[in-house]
Amino acid sequence: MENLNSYLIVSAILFTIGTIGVLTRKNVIVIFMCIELMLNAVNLTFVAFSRHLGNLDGQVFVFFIMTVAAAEAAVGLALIIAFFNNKESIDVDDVNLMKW
Amino acid sequence: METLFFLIITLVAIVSAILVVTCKNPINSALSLIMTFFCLATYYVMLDAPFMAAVQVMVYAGAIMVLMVFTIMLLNIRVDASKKHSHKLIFGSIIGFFTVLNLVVVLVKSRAALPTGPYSGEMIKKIGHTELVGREIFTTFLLPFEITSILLLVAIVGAVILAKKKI
Amino acid sequence: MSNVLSLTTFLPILGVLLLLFIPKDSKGVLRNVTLAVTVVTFLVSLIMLIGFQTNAEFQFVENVPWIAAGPFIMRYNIGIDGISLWLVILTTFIMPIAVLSTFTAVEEKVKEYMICLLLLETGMLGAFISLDLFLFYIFWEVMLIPMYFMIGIWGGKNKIYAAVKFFIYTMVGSLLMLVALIFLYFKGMQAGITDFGLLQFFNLKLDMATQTWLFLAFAFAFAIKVPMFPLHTWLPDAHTEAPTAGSVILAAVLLKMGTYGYVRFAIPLFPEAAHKFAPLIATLAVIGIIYAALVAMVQEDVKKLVAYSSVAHLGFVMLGVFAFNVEGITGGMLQMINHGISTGALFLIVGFIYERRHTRLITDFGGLSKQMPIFATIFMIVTFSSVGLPGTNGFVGEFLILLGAFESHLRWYTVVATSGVILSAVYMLWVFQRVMFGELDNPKNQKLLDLNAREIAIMVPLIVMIFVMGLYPKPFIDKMDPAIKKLVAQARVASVSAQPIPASQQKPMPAAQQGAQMPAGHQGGEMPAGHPGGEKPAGHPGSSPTPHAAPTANPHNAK
Amino acid sequence: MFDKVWLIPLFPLIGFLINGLFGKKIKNEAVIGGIGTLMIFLSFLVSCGILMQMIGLPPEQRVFEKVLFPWIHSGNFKADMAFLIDPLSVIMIMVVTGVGSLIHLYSIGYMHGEEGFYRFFAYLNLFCMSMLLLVLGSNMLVMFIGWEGVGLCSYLLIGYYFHKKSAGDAAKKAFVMNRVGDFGFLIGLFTLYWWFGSNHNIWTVNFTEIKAASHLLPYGGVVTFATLCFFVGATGKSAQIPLFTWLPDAMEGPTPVSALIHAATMVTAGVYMIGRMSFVFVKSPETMMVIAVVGAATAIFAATIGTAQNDIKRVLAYSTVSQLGFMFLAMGVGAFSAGIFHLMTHAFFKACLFLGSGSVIHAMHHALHKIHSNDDAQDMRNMGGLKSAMPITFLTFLVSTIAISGIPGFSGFFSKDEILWMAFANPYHGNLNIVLWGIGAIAACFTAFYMFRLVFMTFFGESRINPKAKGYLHESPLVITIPLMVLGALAAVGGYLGMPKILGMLPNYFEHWLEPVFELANEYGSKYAHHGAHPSHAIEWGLMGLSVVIALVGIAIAFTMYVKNTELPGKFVAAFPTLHRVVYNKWYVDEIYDYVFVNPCKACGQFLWKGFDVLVIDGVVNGVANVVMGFSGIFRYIQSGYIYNYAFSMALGVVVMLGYFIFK
Repeated sequence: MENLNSYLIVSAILFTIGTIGVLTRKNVIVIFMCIELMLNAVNLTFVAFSRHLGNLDGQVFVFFIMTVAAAEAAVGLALIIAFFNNKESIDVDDVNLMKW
Repeated sequence: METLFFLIITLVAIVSAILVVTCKNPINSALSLIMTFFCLATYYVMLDAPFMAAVQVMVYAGAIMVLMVFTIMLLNIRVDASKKHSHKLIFGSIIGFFTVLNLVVVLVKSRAALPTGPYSGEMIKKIGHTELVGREIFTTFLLPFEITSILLLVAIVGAVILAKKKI
Repeated sequence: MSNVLSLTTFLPILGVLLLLFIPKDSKGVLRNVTLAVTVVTFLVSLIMLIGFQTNAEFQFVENVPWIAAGPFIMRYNIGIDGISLWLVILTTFIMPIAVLSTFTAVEEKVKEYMICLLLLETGMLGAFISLDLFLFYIFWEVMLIPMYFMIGIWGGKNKIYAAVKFFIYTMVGSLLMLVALIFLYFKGMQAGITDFGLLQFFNLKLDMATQTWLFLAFAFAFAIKVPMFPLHTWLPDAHTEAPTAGSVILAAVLLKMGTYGYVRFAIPLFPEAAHKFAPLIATLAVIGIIYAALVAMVQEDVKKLVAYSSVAHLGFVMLGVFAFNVEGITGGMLQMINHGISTGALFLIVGFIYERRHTRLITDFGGLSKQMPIFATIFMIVTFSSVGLPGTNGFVGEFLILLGAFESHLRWYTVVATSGVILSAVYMLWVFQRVMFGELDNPKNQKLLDLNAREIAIMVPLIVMIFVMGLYPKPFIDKMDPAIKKLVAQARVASVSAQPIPASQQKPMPAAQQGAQMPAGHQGGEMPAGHPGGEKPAGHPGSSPTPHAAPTANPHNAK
Repeated sequence: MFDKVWLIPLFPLIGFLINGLFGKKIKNEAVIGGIGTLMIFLSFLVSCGILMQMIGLPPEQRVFEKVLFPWIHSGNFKADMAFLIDPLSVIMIMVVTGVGSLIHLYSIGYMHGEEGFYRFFAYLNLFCMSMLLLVLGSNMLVMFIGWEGVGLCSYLLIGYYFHKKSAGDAAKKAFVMNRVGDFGFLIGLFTLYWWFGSNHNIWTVNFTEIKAASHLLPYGGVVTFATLCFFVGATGKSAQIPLFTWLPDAMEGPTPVSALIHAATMVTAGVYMIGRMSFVFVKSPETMMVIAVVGAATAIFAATIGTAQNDIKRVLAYSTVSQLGFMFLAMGVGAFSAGIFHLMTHAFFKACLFLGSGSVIHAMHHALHKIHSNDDAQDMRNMGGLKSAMPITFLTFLVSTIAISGIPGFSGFFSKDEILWMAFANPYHGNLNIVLWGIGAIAACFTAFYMFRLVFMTFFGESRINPKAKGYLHESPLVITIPLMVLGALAAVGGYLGMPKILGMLPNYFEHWLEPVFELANEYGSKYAHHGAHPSHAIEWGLMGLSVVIALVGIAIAFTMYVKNTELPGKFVAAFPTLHRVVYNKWYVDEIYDYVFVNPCKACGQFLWKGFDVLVIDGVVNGVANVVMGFSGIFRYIQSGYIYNYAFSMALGVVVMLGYFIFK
């Protein structure tokens, strides 16, 4: 087992990449995937800490996060499909109903 | 040996994560993301959490990503070739830089607390990870666990409603 | 029986639940159910009227823990005394009438409309019966929302503007009140008060500066609701745009919240400050009377005219209340009820012709007496009630107000205010003349139908009340009298304790709180009722406070 | 019998309710009119019973108070629904119910065929009830119900022909002017109540109690203020300067209304009120003087206008105003019983005159209607020579005219002469007395002049009516002429009740009757009266002769101008065109009021609404809203609508906040 910090660094890097992805990409699905990436980075932190502290609460949390991610994926993708049905596009720049 | 393995996995994870962000074709992104998920599953195994690894593969790589790929193919989206937003890259870089900076500083400055919980590696190996997690979930976290079922139900209903032709 | 007050208050909510199960297309059922609910509420409230003991204590008290959030402890603490009793009855009395008046007026979104009406009723009743400041605040806000929707959805041409104006005006005031309320609570905590119970705060001795600020905040909130000059401009807009039932309720009950707020909260909580600001408020009230009358005179829209007349009438109420004597406050209370009846009736009348002609411009009418004799008769009675003709309800209230104010320190204000009596005759009769008298020359008016049975049924209870209250107001006055005497005593504490008083009388008196929870009808006799001169606050400048004052203020101290 | 006093107002109330609620269904005019008349006649009978009983009692027991039910009790204030019977109120109820019954009877004929017949009788009954409340009320509040109630009925009845704009205007004007008076009444009431309460702890509005405590009142000062306020109330109700202009306009109502309300009863309420509170009024010499002066001024002022009017009812209206001025003059010089006496005789002859004019108008209207002429049935220029066509009307009218002109032997002579004599001989006003007397005498001359002008123009001379209509003129039916005859008889002989002492043929019953009522007032008055040399009997005889001569002069002038030498009026007008125009237009008082009060009020209202309400207050309110909107207009650019912008700012915020905690 590696020490805690290694995992945390990996998690940080993944999280950052995910953030950058969310901020730079325009394709909603890719953004969505980047969000999943960020979630996973956090999951990794949870599991690492859990292991380090000898406390399973963190892993239970990961379990819940996965549930939420699944729900999110279902609803999010449904939204994307609905949006695509309306606009023939999944570019976030076309999500501009709120634009003044 | 384990360190080397860890480094290889890390390398793969980071590269594929970068590919997720950079690939023009969302299918490629998705495949790279699956790769990353597998790497994470490996980490979980290394962290003595085989059950989490299994769930990671099944839920993420298996269910969510399949759904995503399915969506991408269903929508048949053209390759993202429209105008570039250079300022977006700058924004992203700034945020990314600060995020990394923050995290690094935290890692450097902080010192991890000593283990406090009862679940040592030996105990996990002796009793079994799945059982331990199961106990936690079905005793301490029973109510939240039940509530997740409602969450999933709502998500299902929501997805069905949203996916109907007319909203 | 012990929960009759809660029952009255929340029956309309039960009605809402019932309405939810009725499909929205069955409009008739919706209307009848709503009517039934309001009628039942009225009947239940009559139980209260019968069971009410004529004394100064709060009755039908219910006091249970409700929210305990950190240092804030709110209780579900309700009860009525002679002052709120009549307002509760007025509310339950007006509601069936308002509902009945919407039977043909509202055709769209009937279900939502009825739900709004019922929610509004609960909000209003709750505000009248709350003895917990926080609870009061909640109800105060609750009634705002349905009214906002009623104006904003079922209103006239300019409804959004009117609704938003109404909402923001009121909101500005109530936020100030909320701040003051929280501040008051912390002040109370320092003095050992543990919750928002109103009766406890009555015994709180605040220094003058605190009182001043708190009074101003409360007074401002209530002044907007009354509405007093110059904070009245939301009223004409709201009235003009609101649907008939909305106007009726707005005039009959909602405006009373402001004056009731003064009587129940602002004055007894901050008596010294109230005395200090009495000249200011009286000035505004008198300006309001004259100003609103003059403006009403030149209105072209009947509804706007009635709205301005409301401002004038409520100016009278404020004048009476700030006379700080029994006559003035009794007059003010009566006038509140009277105004509810007369102005409510006026709005109904305007609603009737609006429903027929879809216009409210005075110039579009003329000579309607010929075509609509029953309508003319009813209109005339209501007009004269509004003008304050002796024998109708308007006179009793107005007279007592002016009498009370005249014998208080507001003498010269009264003289000016009395001239409002002339002006009210001018504008009411003028509009009556222009609408009802003259040649029936507009061809559109020549086919107007007189009131139908439903409309007559709406008006008859109001007409009956106009005469009952005008000719035999004794039961009304008797029931509210002890409570008003107590209020006068509380307000009188002000002028006494403004001067140094012996420390023995200054100790906090938790007895009032206990008193509230005692069985009704137990305490009334202890009020040293009606010793002449005792209730006059500073009747004339030279008089030193009478020795009666302190025992009058704290009946429980004797024990 | 005294116990039954509540029946007196109750009967008309019943009549009102029956006719008001079911009149439309009854339809039968005889039934409706019968009910209305019967009810007031029943009241009259009860009143007679009370009068009889009271005559049988010694003077000091002639006061009785009947409490019906408690009305407004609040704090110290107590007002019961209660009635007071004393010699004064008995006279008033006799007049009201007596004259009222006759006029009700008359109305059955006069209003025949009118659309709102039932409405008319309902209002008339309501009026009687209100008037009876007014005179019977034992406290100021009950009096005030009646006080405003009669105003209401006056409003309703003036506006009876509501489709006519002028009628509506007149009704409104009457009510509003009365309200101005009510304003004064209320303030006076408050002042008295407050003064007694705060100074002597007597919180009362009850007449008996105030009377008992009236010795506490100071002379002048607060009493002057209070009484002046009450007097304002009286001017409103009794059409005195400055609030008299509504009364002539009130002639828009049907003629019986003019007779009952605007001649016999309601307008005398102010006089009655002063009589009722004489013990307060007399405590203020200043107020007494004001009353006397206003009364005299009104008497002469209205009389001048009366000389130039052509509308038969308007002449009578101004005559009423003028006669009311005489009554106030009497009150102001402390001749209370004379004032009340004139009130009574005036009720007789003026009611008769109005009813007579109504009979004339009825006939004229009928005749003109037959030939479809649009000529004004009330304009005296269209009349003339009616005496042959309408002999009964003419005779009664003539008797009443003689009475009002002050010819000895008829009722008006006794009462008016008493007033003039008291104006001259009263101990209160010093040198002003002679002026008051002089004005009164001139007004009496004018009275005789315009009344006979009226008679001559209407009944004498050549007929000026459209010749075709002449054949249709005929005497009114019995139901109209019987009241005329009764009232004419009363106008002739009513004066013998109060014959001046100096004539000595009969004792002055009237003054003796009212003595207990005004005893106290006279006592208070004597405190500051000038006890100079009492004018001798010779002077009294002389003045009496003079007033007769003056009346005769007035008649003679009228005879010259309108019978003998009919072109004289035209010459007169040509000689003094401005004077005539001013007098004909009633001294432009209405126009002045419009200009000074009505228009500024409206303009003020317009300004306050459009200028202040909309511009200033709403301007501020909307201005605040606009400022907020303006700022949000700037800040909304932050909301670009691009998702990545939001995401970026959110992420940046998170990072910066985290950074703050990390680097801290």
